Amino acid sequence: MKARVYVTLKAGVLDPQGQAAKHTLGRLGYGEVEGVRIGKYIELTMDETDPARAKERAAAMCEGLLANTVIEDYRVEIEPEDADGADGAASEG
Amino acid sequence: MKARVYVTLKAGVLDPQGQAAKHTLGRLGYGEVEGVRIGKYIELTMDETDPARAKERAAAMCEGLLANTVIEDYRVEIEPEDADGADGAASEG
Amino acid sequence: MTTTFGVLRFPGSNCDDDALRAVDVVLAPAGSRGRIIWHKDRSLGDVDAIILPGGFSYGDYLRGGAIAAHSPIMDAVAEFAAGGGPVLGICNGFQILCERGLLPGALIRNESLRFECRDTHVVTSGRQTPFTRGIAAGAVLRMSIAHAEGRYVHPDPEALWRAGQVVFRYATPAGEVSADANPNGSVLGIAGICNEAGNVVGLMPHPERACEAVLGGGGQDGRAIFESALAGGGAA
Amino acid sequence: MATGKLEITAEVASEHGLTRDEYSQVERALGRTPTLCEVGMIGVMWSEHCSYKSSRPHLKTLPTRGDKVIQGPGENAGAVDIGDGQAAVFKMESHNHPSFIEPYQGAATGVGGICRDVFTMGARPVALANALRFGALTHPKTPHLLRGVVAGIAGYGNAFGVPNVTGDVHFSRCYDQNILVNALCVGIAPTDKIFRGTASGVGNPVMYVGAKTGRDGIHGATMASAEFGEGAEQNRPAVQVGDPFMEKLLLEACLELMQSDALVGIQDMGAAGLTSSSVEMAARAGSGIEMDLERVPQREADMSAYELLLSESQERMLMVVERGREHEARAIFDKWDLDAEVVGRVTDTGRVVMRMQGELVADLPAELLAEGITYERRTARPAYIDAARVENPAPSAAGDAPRPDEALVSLLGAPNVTSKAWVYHQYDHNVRTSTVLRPGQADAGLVRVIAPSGREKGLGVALGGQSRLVYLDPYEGSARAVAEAYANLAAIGAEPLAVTDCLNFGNPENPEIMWQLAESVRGLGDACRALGTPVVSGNVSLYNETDGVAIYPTPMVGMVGLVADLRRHAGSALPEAGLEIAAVGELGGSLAGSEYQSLYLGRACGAIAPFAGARDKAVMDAVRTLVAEGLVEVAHDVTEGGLAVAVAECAVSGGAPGGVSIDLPETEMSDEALLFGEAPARFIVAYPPKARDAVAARAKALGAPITPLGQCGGDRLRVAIAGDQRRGFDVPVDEAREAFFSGLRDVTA
Ligand SMILES: Nc1ncnc2c1ncn2[C@@H]1O[C@H](COP(=O)(O)OP(=O)(O)O)[C@@H](O)[C@H]1O
Ligand SMILES: [Mg+2]
Repeated sequence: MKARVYVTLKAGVLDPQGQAAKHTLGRLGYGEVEGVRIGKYIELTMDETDPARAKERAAAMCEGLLANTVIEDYRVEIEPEDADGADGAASEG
Repeated sequence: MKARVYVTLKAGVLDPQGQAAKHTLGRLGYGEVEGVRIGKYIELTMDETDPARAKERAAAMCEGLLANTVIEDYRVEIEPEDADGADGAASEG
Repeated sequence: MTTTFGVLRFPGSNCDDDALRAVDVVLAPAGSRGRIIWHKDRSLGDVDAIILPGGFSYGDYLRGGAIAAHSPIMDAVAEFAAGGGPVLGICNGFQILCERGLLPGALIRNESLRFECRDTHVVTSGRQTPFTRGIAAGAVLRMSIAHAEGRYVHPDPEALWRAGQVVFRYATPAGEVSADANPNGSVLGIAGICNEAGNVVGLMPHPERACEAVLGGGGQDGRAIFESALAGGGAA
Repeated sequence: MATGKLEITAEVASEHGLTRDEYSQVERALGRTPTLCEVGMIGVMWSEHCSYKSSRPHLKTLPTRGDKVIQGPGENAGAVDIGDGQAAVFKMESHNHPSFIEPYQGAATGVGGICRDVFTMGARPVALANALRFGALTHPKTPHLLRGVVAGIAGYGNAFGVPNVTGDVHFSRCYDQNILVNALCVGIAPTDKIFRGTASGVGNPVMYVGAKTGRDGIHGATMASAEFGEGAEQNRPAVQVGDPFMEKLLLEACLELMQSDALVGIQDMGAAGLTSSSVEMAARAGSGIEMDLERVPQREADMSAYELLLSESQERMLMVVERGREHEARAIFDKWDLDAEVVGRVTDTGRVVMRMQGELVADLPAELLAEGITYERRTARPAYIDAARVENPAPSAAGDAPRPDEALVSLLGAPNVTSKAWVYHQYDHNVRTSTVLRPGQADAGLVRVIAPSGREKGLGVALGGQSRLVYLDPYEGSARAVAEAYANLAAIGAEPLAVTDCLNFGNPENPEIMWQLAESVRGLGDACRALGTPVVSGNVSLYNETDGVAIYPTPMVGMVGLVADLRRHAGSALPEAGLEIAAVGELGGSLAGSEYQSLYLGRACGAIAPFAGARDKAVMDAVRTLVAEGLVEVAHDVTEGGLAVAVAECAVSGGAPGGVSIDLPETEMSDEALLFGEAPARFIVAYPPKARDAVAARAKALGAPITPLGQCGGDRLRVAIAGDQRRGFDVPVDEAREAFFSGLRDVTA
């Protein structure tokens, strides 16, 4: 079973990396970009078949290690079993 | 319009961060974790109303700046307009 | 009477030997001793104070200090701190203490997004801690920083200030806190803080790099921080 | 790729970089058709990068012996005796091609590789340096490459925990499509505990330690041996990702294991990974190695024997341990949470034998692989050399000379002169609390070394190399590179000991490039002999060209030296006021190949000032002695921008306000050449007024011309010639400082 974890900076916390990216995108001609927030995207492969349990465990991992809840929020999604493989690492434009 | 960008290491590329996280999760009692891959999750707020165009532009930004296409793949999703706000930064367990 | 510092060694620490040298060699004439404590140990042994040194514990992967904060030895550190024992976190050590929740707030990427290695000056708030006992309020110390994630953030920095938990702020050589003197964008120019009780202190600049005159003109202002703990430990 | 039953033909061999002729040699030597694994192994081992097939005949002419030399070329790094039972172990290596493709990871893994070469020898790394060459600042790729490379060096070196104490960064159009990233590492080892990469003792186990093997950088060595063409940036799978954390663990574990006598030999897996490490270890010992590849720790599923043999995954080591003592090694690696597996054993067959699940996949003579092949490549003197020999290389010969004050300020902000603070502030230069002179403080880096007795001494690290000079005159230009490194050490007061070098050139199959290489090595060798600094290690990087356009020939020289008494050293920054300033060595220099010429003429031409051997050595040694005897407090060698810029650099890098007031004597040369000309063995020194006579007398006694110039103080840079202020300049220090510290602002903002 796969879990996808999204770790984002809390609303009020500064995101210098996002700001810098926005600035550079503007310079590169992407003036339509009004905001950039950069977070983490974590893929967990788990030996677990119960989606509810997997989600609960992944959330615990976030609380315990993967996110710093002082400054970050997180969100966990469990990948539907059948979708396995459909979502490889292929790049897509 | 909002775009969500997922930047992941290409298959086979070493992920020292993911390795360290996996090792630590194992030590912390999450033995069910078989693999951890860490990438980036980027939220772009764009002044653009056409989803197809937004997706195309976001992909171009990935090629040009947001992803290092030598070692990373990326995927762009356009957030459905009506979903706005429903998917804030709230943490969820 | 000697004071013994325990210097933690995590995998990837790289200022562990430097901190050890400061307390075990440079300040030995003042009655200071030091020894290394391994991250897999569960007890600190017989020490008077703890130093969490700088470096890159676990490569600083995920977030600086995040993984080390969960090392076996950290339970003993938390217990030592709860009992009022003096704990000093330098740079990565400061990050570890924040990640562990022994100090409030967090340290994020520098405003410049670059690693910065340079001399800085910090002005002392006057908060009495085991590591600032010998340093007067308003005193300016020159110490170098070397970090990529040293920007201190806190949900309510003013409250932290009012609570007297701000120990050092980046300043000009004359002691003026200013944006120009702030090397990383820390809120309120915060370079070092302590817990409510004052026995746990974390700072980004490296006092152990400012203990010997021969080293690159780095000065010797860092000594005062270790010496304070000596006096506190009953040596002197 | 590694499909079992691919038929091996000359075409397959050519995909592995072997020419038809080379492939027939292989067939003849083996008396049979090689397997795919064997072709892969021979392909990488016979690549330019691993075999030195074009450069070897020339490298052989370099002086490599000396009373201080403990280990010359041929091992992972060179070693020299620094007294007290200690050795300085050092080497410089290039990571040019990977850094162009992926600047961050390319540079990072370059640092990782050179550090491994050093600690493999049993030395703890104590200092890093790097020489970087980028295209023109105005080239669209330059900012991205500069940022990536610097961040990569910082990302690896800072985390690994070695101070970066010196370096140089140049920009030139000739590097637009081929940047150079050369990294140097120095370590300290006990002289009686230097380890070598030998596989001896039949039956001894061969152990693999460190990171697991993945499909990284397969064919990296062949890539480093091929010219770029259109589409090189598509060459992606060859990029490796570095893990400095893993390397730090490896360092500590290896050094711990080296305390015991269980370790027989050890070798890092660099280019061509498992193949080159096993072949080299067997060849050095004249033994053989047998391996069971399935035992190799693997990061990815279903890796083939071919992939395991050719992977260039980073942070891995191969070692031979005393039989029966594997558990001692394992215990140490366990402690550091590292993988350590027995993957094979030492034999006496002289062959490298590889099996996968019992099936034989390669069986080759170690000698055949290690010796590789050698070419006596044809050389031809390029026509441009004579064409560039113009009578008068001064910009004024082609038009009006710029005003000296304007020239000074422009030069201070020129990319090759301007402060590189933006670069070195990203490097940790103080970790290990031993850095005595950091970047920006002096011509060379200086770190403290503590002898077992507790005595403190200093180890200096310096670089030299200006490709414009080498382009104009490969022989003299290369000699100048050696002299520059020597002068840099002299200026801090260090006694130069030995050299490492990185030879960066274009395609050696082009006879004109080959001529540059041959002349360059001849120049390096002669200068090293004249200066008494043997070459103990180095690296060659060829094929630095794109679409037939080669870089300027760029031999980079690294040198280490000893400061016997750590209290006696000098930096280049002038204090606020009070010191007198003098020039040691002749005044002025040539404008050929100078920064001034480049700025105002836009090209390099003329005959460069040659290295004068014994005469220049005497001057440089004199400066070292003046510093070591505590007679002068400041010393700085004159390089890009000449005397005027050297004085200004001393002034602006010191305490404010930083003014100087100088009067140059009338000479036979033009004012341009006096102020901005360049030549070896020229220094600015400063001393307290009371030392004036002692300094002058000592310099003369040591055979060095000395000319008092003036003193520091005030807030202007004032230079007059023969008392005439209009022939010199009078510039506010603040203006000069602003120019000096802002030259990279546009690309780094
Ligand atoms: N230009 C050179 N000058 C002196 N020695 C050199 C030079 N180039 C290579 N060597 C020596 O040849 C040996 C092989 O070098 P190299 O292939 O770079 O080693 P590694 O496999 O560790 O990368 C080393 O001992 C190195 O010091
Ligand atoms: Mg090597």
